Amino acid sequence: MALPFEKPIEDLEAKIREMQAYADEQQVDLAEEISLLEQRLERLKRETFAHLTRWQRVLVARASGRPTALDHVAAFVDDFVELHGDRALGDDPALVAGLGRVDGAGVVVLAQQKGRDTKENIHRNFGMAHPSGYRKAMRMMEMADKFGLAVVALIDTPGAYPGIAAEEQGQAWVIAESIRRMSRLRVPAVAVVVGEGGSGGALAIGVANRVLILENAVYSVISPESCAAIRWRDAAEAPRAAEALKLTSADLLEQGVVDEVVAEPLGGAHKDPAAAVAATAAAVRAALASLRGLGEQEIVRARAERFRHMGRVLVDSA
Amino acid sequence: MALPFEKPIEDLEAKIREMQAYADEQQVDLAEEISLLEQRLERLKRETFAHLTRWQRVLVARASGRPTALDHVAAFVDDFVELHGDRALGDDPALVAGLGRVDGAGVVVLAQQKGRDTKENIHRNFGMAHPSGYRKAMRMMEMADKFGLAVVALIDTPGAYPGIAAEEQGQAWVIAESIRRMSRLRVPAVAVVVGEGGSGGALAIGVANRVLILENAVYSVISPESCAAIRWRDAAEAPRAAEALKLTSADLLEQGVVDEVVAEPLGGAHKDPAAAVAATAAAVRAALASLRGLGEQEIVRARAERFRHMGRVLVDSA
Amino acid sequence: MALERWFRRQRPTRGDDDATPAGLWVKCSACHAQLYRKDLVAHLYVCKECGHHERMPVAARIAMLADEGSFEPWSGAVRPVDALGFVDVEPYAERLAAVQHKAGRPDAIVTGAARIEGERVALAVMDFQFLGGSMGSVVGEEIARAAERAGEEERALVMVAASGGARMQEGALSLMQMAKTTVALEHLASRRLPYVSVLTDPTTGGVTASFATLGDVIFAEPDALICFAGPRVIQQTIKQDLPAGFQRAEFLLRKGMIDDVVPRGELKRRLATVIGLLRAGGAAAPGALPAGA
Amino acid sequence: MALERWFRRQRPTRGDDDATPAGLWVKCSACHAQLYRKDLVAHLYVCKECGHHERMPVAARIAMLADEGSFEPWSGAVRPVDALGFVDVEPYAERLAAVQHKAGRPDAIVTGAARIEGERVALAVMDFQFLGGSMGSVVGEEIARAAERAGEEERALVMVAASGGARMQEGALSLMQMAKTTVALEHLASRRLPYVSVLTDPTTGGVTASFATLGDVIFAEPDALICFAGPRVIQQTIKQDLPAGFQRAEFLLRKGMIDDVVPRGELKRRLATVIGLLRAGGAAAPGALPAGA
Ligand SMILES: [Zn+2]
Ligand SMILES: [Zn+2]
Repeated sequence: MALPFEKPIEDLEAKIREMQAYADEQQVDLAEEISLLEQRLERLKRETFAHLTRWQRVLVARASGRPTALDHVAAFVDDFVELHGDRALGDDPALVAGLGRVDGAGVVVLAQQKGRDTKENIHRNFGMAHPSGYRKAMRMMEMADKFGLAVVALIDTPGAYPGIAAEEQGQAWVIAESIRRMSRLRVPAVAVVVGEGGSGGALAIGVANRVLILENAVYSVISPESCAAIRWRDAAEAPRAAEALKLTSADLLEQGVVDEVVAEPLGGAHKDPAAAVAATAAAVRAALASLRGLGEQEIVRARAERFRHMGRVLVDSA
Repeated sequence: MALPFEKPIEDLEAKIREMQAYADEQQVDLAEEISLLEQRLERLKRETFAHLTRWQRVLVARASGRPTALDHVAAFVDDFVELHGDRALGDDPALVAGLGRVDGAGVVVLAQQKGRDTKENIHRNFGMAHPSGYRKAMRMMEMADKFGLAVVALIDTPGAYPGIAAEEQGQAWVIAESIRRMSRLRVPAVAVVVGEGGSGGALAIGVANRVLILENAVYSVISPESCAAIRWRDAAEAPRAAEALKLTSADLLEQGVVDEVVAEPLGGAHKDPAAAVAATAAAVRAALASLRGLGEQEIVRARAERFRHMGRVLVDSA
Repeated sequence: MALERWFRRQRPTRGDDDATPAGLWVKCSACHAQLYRKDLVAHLYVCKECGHHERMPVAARIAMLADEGSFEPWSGAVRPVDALGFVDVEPYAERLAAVQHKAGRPDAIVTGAARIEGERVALAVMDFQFLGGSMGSVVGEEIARAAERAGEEERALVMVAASGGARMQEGALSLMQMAKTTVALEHLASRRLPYVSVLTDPTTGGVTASFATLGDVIFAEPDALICFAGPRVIQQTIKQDLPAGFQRAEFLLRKGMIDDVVPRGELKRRLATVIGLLRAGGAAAPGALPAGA
Repeated sequence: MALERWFRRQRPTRGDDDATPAGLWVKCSACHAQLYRKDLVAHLYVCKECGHHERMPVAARIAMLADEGSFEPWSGAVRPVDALGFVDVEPYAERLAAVQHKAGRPDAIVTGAARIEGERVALAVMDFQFLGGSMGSVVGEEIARAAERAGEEERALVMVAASGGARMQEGALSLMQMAKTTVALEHLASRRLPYVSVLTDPTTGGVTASFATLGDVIFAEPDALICFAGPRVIQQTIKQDLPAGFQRAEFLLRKGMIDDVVPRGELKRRLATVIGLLRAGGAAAPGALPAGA
């Protein structure tokens, strides 16, 4: 269950528990020793997480026990009502959509949902949406636009599903349309990458006025494994690919791809889900509040500007 | 091939041809006799078609050899380019869509197409569209709206197809959406019922500023056969149902459902397709011309008003 | 006022008490359990044994959805006309008169103002027992008027649909009600007022293919038959058996056509919640929506 | 001007003459017929034996579409940066330099003003031979600039797409080009200027999932591979054989995804016709489109 680099931390945690149990059992006072160990644990965690390699961040972003999109939704959305269906192809459980309330104001919620266990993962197709998922998202964007509801999108997907039906139903087309539809929203949109931001399948609901990312989440044009398979012709080179892709929250902030990094509890969101979802909730609330009061045209213009200037190029003077 | 009530006409036509052949062969002058017979033929046709029962009109509307929607299109649309696909489910040959030019101005053409023979009829599903046909129509309406292209819709369908896939893909939903989409067009729309206007499947592309109908076309909420099966519990009562439904061009003009009846050549459009399509072409051109110069809001408002006042009710005074 | 008269006449002539078969006991149409009639009524016409949702009279539907004492009828002043002189085995005019007398209302719909858990709405309920809830000029007109008045009074619109489709006795004029109701709904859309549609058993034909499926949110009752073409028509066309559950609410949920299947007992709450949420927007400066938006 | 220099440099370094294997004869990649190279070039790189459409160099594509002498290059002044310091088996910077030298242009796209049978257009042609036509910041930027300039100059935009997808060596910045190109296309939409996309073999990944499929009209060349996920990826995922013709232009036409499959010899005519038709509107008083329309 533990990630490889978490072993020393877990060992130390086990040792503290053991010592505590011994103290309780034998009625001896080990408070000082335990306190010292806890300080050491704190230091160890801090150092470990300060120096995670990019590949290790990928593993944290995918860690089991990490809060899912709907876990975050539960923390900051009141009166959440899931709405189903794309009115064309079906209803996609990998992309959950609904209405809710944040700080009293109605919002449209879009959430790419992985499973919390194998059964849910299969139901959710591991968070990989089909075209009907993106069509549902677009339908909800229409609704948001019509009723002046802000859009909150939670991104957590390895990518749009690569399958026969998905291609037949125009996976590329719906992603392109969803990007366009979202870019036209006359209401504020906030996107949060809470786990994996996988390529076009993530960006389809990521064309927001503010794009946040959790500290240990990643956002990439391609998975490290696929990148390694193509560039090194060996998927096992994924750690090197992760380094090359510069896909961590800090990298993306530096690149201007995200606007803000939401700090996770020490040890990662999966170690303290409650604290993690609380931090996300506060950040989303603040982001929504910062966009309140803008006019429709300003909202559209600012979002377009944000994405228009993405990328780095050199321009020859004429 | 001939419709039952056409028998006397066809007999007389045969007699004239025979007499002409005899005259030619024998080098005798039968011009006077032939002229008399031709006058009689003209009278017979006129009387027959003046007194067609409603059921007989239904038979004319469905007659083989009657110009199809695309035959009409060929007569009044220049540079026609068919565009395919609904970007979601497929491409429906029962509803042909494309761009073209009428009197120099770009138009979007929507045409419910029956087959000219069995093979084409099967390909066209007898003019019965699936949801993808209506989705394609809506896509073209978007295009018309965006580029300021008038919409010309040619209606000729027994109805939207009643099948498993059609229901699964939301036949009712797409008809409703198509009605709404068309009602929102900011460009002029002209619809022409050229053969059968079958229920919601026809109305889906019939929410136009001007609705024309060919003299022997019909437009009905239900087919006479189905109506008879329900109300008389006997489909063979279709002629009585046709009477009751008041579905001819004259009836519909009286009811305010259509704005104008396009006269057909004597004997019906199937007897002189060239004249029929020419008459339609002239009527469509005139209808488009009458709508030119109206502003977007006026176009939307006038179309909405047109349909808002459909129906007959008594209102109690308060 | 005439419209109130029409509505009031409804109770004595046919209220809950006449809507189910006479007698103390009734049989569930799904599991055939014997149910004490008063229990069935008290349970919103849902079978306690199997959960089957029986069709429900209009008055009971209004009572179940509207906050107590909040319903004020709008419909009733508009009466049908036999515009075509339609005659089949019986003249339409005579049939109408008989049904009107039995139902105590002029046609197959009741509309009015109401509150649903405090939310101000216009409520429209179709009456399947009135000529199969078929849509003629009056149904179309009452829906159009309700949508327009809801717009003026800044109310959301809640539609409880139940219909066999268009009313063929009114010919093409009944067909045109599909467009009429649709254009009237623009009075809500242009003011950003929510329209929630509830599809009940059965909702078919021209009603499904117009206003009933144009809701911003569409709910359906469990196991409700919802379709464009009826199952019998399809079977005759394709000469095949239909898949299990075909055209039922749960099937349509899987096919992406409705927002949810909502059991009757939860319907009022759910309606109030989504209407409340859709009215809690104002995220961006509203401004009138342009035509076509 | 730098951009013209870039464009002019292209011909001597790699024009039609270097785009096909050296020698007088080439083999059709579909039917393996031996073709006289000059014939193949003269026939727009379409095999005379089987009709197979070979991939085509950028200069030949421009020559085939633009009216003689009408093409004026816009692109060329924007050059790529190795923003990530990306290194795999070879540093991205070095790979770029080599490809730029070979191609005689800074990146995988050429844009410019042109006329197509008289229609004033902006023409953008992607170069699959330049790092697989992958979209990094430069491709995104040139497309955005072309869309903006087309808007200002009231030109339609014609895009000839050919791409392996996003350029992974530019990381998330390459992904963002999908959104950048999309928002730039609004400069056309808001002015009601047509955007016609031509999908050629192959068009895949992030390019298919952004500007390439957002055309008002979408044409594809015969048998072109057009997809989001490549066939190999899908096969690895689902562990099944793929249906015949899967993800090819004709397949997508049946699936409703493109407007038509247009043989290369008819492409110029067809483009001119649809652009002419889309610009012949003015049916209603235009007025600026509102945001979101
Ligand atoms: Zn029961
Ligand atoms: Zn060949």
